[in-house]
Amino acid sequence: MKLYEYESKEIASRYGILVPRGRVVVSPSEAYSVARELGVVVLKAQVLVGGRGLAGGVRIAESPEEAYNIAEKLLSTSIRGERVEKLLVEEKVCISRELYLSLIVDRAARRPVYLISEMGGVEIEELAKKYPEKIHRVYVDPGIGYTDYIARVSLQVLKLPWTLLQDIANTTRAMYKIMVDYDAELVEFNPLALTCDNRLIALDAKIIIDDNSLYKHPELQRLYGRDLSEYEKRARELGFSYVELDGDIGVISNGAGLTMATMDSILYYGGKPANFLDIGGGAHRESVREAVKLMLTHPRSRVLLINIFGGITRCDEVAIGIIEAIREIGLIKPIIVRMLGTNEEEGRRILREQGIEVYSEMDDAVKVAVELSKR
Amino acid sequence: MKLYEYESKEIASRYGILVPRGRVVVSPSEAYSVARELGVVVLKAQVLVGGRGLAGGVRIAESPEEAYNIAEKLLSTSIRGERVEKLLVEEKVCISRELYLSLIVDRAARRPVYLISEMGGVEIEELAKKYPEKIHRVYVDPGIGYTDYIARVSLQVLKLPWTLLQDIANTTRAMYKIMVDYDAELVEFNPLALTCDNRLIALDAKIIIDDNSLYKHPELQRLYGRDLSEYEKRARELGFSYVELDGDIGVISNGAGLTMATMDSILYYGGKPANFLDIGGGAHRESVREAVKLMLTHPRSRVLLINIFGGITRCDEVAIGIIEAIREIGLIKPIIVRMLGTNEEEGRRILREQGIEVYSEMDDAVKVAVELSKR
Amino acid sequence: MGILVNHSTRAIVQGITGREGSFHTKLMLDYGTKIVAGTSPGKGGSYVHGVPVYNTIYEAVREQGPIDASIIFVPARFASDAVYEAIDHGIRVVVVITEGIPLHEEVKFVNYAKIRGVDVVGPNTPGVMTVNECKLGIMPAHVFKRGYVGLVSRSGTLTYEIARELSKRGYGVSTVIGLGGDPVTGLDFIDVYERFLRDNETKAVVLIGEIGGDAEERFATYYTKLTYKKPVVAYIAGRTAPPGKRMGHAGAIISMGMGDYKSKRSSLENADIPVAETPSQVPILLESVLGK
Amino acid sequence: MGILVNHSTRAIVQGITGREGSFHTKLMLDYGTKIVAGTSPGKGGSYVHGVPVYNTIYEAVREQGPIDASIIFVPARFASDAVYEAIDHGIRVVVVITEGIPLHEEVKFVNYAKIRGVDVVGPNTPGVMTVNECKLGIMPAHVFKRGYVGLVSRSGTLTYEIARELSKRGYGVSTVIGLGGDPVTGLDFIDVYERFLRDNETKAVVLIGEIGGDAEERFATYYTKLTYKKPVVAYIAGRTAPPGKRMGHAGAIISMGMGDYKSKRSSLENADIPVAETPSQVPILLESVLGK
Repeated sequence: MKLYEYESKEIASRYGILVPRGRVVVSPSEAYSVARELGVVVLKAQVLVGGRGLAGGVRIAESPEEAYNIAEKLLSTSIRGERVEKLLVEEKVCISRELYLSLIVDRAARRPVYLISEMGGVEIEELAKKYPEKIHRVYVDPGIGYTDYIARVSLQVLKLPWTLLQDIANTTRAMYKIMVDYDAELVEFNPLALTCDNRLIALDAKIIIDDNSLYKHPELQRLYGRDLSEYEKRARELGFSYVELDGDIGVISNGAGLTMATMDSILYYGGKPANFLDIGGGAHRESVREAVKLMLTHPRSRVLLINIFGGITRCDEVAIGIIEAIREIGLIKPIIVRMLGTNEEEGRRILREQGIEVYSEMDDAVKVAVELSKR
Repeated sequence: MKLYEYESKEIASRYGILVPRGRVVVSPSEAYSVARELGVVVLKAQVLVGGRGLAGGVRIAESPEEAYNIAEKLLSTSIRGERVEKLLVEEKVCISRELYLSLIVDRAARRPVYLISEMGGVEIEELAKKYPEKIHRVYVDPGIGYTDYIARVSLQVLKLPWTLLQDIANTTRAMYKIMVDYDAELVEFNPLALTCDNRLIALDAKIIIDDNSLYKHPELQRLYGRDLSEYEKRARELGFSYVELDGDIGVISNGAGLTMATMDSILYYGGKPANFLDIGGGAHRESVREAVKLMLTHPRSRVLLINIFGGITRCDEVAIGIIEAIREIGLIKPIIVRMLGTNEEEGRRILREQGIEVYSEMDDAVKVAVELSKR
Repeated sequence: MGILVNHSTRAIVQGITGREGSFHTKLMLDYGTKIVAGTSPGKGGSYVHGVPVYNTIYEAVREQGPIDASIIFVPARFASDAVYEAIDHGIRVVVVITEGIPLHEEVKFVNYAKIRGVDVVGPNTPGVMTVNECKLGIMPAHVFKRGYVGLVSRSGTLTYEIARELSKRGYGVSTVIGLGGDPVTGLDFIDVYERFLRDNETKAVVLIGEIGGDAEERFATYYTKLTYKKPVVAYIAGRTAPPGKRMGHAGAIISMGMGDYKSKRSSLENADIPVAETPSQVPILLESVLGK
Repeated sequence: MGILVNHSTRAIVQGITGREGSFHTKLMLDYGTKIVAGTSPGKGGSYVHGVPVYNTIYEAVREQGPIDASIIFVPARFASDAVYEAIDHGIRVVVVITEGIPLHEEVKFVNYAKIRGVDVVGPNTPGVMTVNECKLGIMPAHVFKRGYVGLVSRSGTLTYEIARELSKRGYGVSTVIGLGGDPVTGLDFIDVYERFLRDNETKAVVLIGEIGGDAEERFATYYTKLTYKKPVVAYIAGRTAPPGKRMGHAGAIISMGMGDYKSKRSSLENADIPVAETPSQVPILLESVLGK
């Protein structure tokens, strides 16, 4: 789960990392009063999607009036589909250099790693592609944890003066502590800035919490799902993995890999999937029914493709779930079913009685769904 | 540094381990009033030496009067040379079985290890010699720390009922936490008892803190050295490693191994060392002077043997230190010097001027010292 | 032959009395897996489908002798402890079915296992199965026929789908392994491929990847450098997945600019590993690399 | 030959600008040790006895290339960090002179090193020296003559004493190693003896033990089981030490009933390892086992 910039900064600040003075606001008049207090300010849209800067979500205001106007504008927009509901209004800090510092879990090495670069302010993905040699990595053994030399190496890689050793050490140590205390996957300061008066300050901050650890952090667990669309939220409440896409073929499948493969096959045969919906392993008729109801009423999808590979999942249960959903909602759009495995014959019979054809081969089912979506 | 039983129990209790109700007393009348409150009590002499039980340091009192009398007796005795200044007066607990549970750092495996045995109440050293198969070991990886299965294994080894899983888990988990929080070398409950009403209780507790970690625990550091004799304290204050022995040849040497080898050679040639005094590496005249003064005035030693292998330590500095000590105190007992290494000639000259012969070979010096001690 | 587990593997089921544990113990026994013991704290002394249940592995090993492999069904909060218990009692292959284990716990036990030379399959895996010999997992056994294709996958049902496509075309499987759907797993494609290289029975490998992470890219780099190699065919799921969204698996998230479909596909193709467009294409590509 | 370090060993001094570090750097250089760099945070850019000083090993390796060995003089509170810095930058032999490092920190870094195949000499050691080739330590060099006796010890000055006795009788030393005076050390007698076994130059080993722990007993057990062995002669200090008292070294404490003189001596003698009564007897016993 991603935290907002202002939340990440609150945590960072509690761990002794310097951040610009500022406040979160939800209205232009609040922005006005913060600006009157702080002088020249930066207004930053609080969204969880990336690329905020390029999308115009970060603006400078020289006066309280300007802050008011910018806030009014920002609070009425969306950035990459995400509505802007809060702004972080911060003092504008005089900076001499922008640095990059993060701590992430490296999948390949199976350990936390510090990524350190003197080229801050750019997205790390871009940096990694263009100047991989400009990113220094320091791996941390999970059994040992943070060790002090990491600060000294960071200082040197960032070409900071030796007088800042304690400052950088406070930062690198705090990052590790945040990762451990909050079960974070990522703790990132980009840019971490060197100010004109030689201090280190986190101009931006990003913390991502491991979803599997949320149960250890009830205060964060409550926030879980807040970045989901209404539709995604409903699906999650029903216990499904769900992601909204922009096509017109609704997809229900079991297993993340097979669901993605179904979506991909739709694309391969010329169609566009409307969503990702994984009902998981061993689903019963009730959950199938709810999934089908959800996708029958899904506004964008014109056809519904159900692809079930029955192992633990029983095909007759799936069939009954489908029939029940149709009974409640009506067959308001074509349903293409592909089913295989346990109790396949019985499932096939149940659906055929209702006039629904069952395919054995995934390719056949996908092709028909694509064709129907184009009618 | 060893903690007293009552201190160890205070810590254990703070970590949720059940200990008998009781109080520390320093006078018979206090013992009387604790006994009046608790009924039948156990009075336990608080000393740091081992073998307290066999030496009569643990006694049961059926009445407050008896408690008074026992306390009066115990508080006027010494146990293996250590004066009894405090008693722990505890309720007598009804117990059904005595168990053994400890967590120590295993030198060979270089890891913490739980020692678990259903035969509690005996000293572990004795148990290890007589019934090594009765001690179960569970090693802990220092990078991973405590894991819950340790509790389940402990429960089975101790043949406890499954209803006590949470109790034993609280105990084993707390032991590891105590080891980490206090930098302990040893956390031992012997016996850990199963009470008549099926509870686990630590009847005795022993915690030893790693001396090198004391700086992290200022509250404990202040107590450091309290188990030393007056003489040992003075030596430590001067910065020497010092141990009191019962012979009559005073020993000053540099390096722990060489100092012990000097003592051992004294024994080999028929004498008895009075002490262990290691002045350490690179000692200057001042510390040599203080060491020599200390041993010149040491009441039991009749002869002083100084054995210096000069590497970093300079022989002329040693010689000057000796001379200065003699000037202050007087040559009130024979001093035998063996010196080798850096600036050996100069040191030899300085001492010879004062009529002190310098030996090159350790054996020769030791033999002479032994001979003189017998005159 | 086959890798990791075989007909002589003596296995234990951790969490055998739970719903999942008990259900799959039955299926694994039916398959012929030698399950010599199960654990369930507090339930020692009972039996599940004829398998003796112990309170601890300590006790199980004492009663049953050394155990080679474990399969873990215990809930996420207790799973790490189960892994340590298995490793510390000499078990060399640990299959972690459990989903939802905290990331940093996984990081710790996966490193712990690696240092001790223990193979962790998963977490969040359908398991491992050497066809007709030993099944330590939850996969539907009937879709796998015995043969000379090694199957290694980050997915569950998709693997069964592809195994079925292979069967239809007459290809059988030596061993099938689910690496697990989490960002950090005990084994990766390289680890498993190295075992397949040493397995005389396996002649080709099918690699089933998905978006997220860079395991496929690293495999491609590794594969390019090999002098002795067996042919590989791949399928990658997630071409249509948007960045920044978790696609069911915690591991299947494209973030930090890493792990998108394009990058994986081009890496593999540059390493001369053909990538199928649909599951049904996998056996066709296999035919081409095997030169039929 | 000799073990652990030799004439081609490229070494770094961690804590080179301190009083001890600087003093011994001079002596080690005089001995011919190849010290290519030193570290001292914040003092990078300066020189100590002609050796370039860096802020970090990261920088030292970047400027000077790979480094084989390190000797650590930094204060106890910073010593663990120095060990990790050395190991994490590819250094394979780490000599920790520092005394007074917290026990649990030692336990951690000693395990860390072992897993990575790094040799930690110490902590609280006089160091290691292959005579006339490389000295990474603080021992007075002049008492050691080159020869075929391997010297391994838990002590400092006592080792010099015995080396001098050996020299007097015409015996020289291949490599001398101080294991360190703390309860937990990186190497033990067995580790070092195994190296001496593989060293063509070393024909016999002198083992200098002391009370506390069971390293000598374990060595005796190990030695008994060897089929190929080189003769060993031992000296054990502490016959007159009382139980429960710390004799200078933190490791030299007899407690938990382990590690008294009698137990060590009888274990060694039962393994056919003669134990000298005084340092001067060591060369005499050596003569007897070498069959002169």
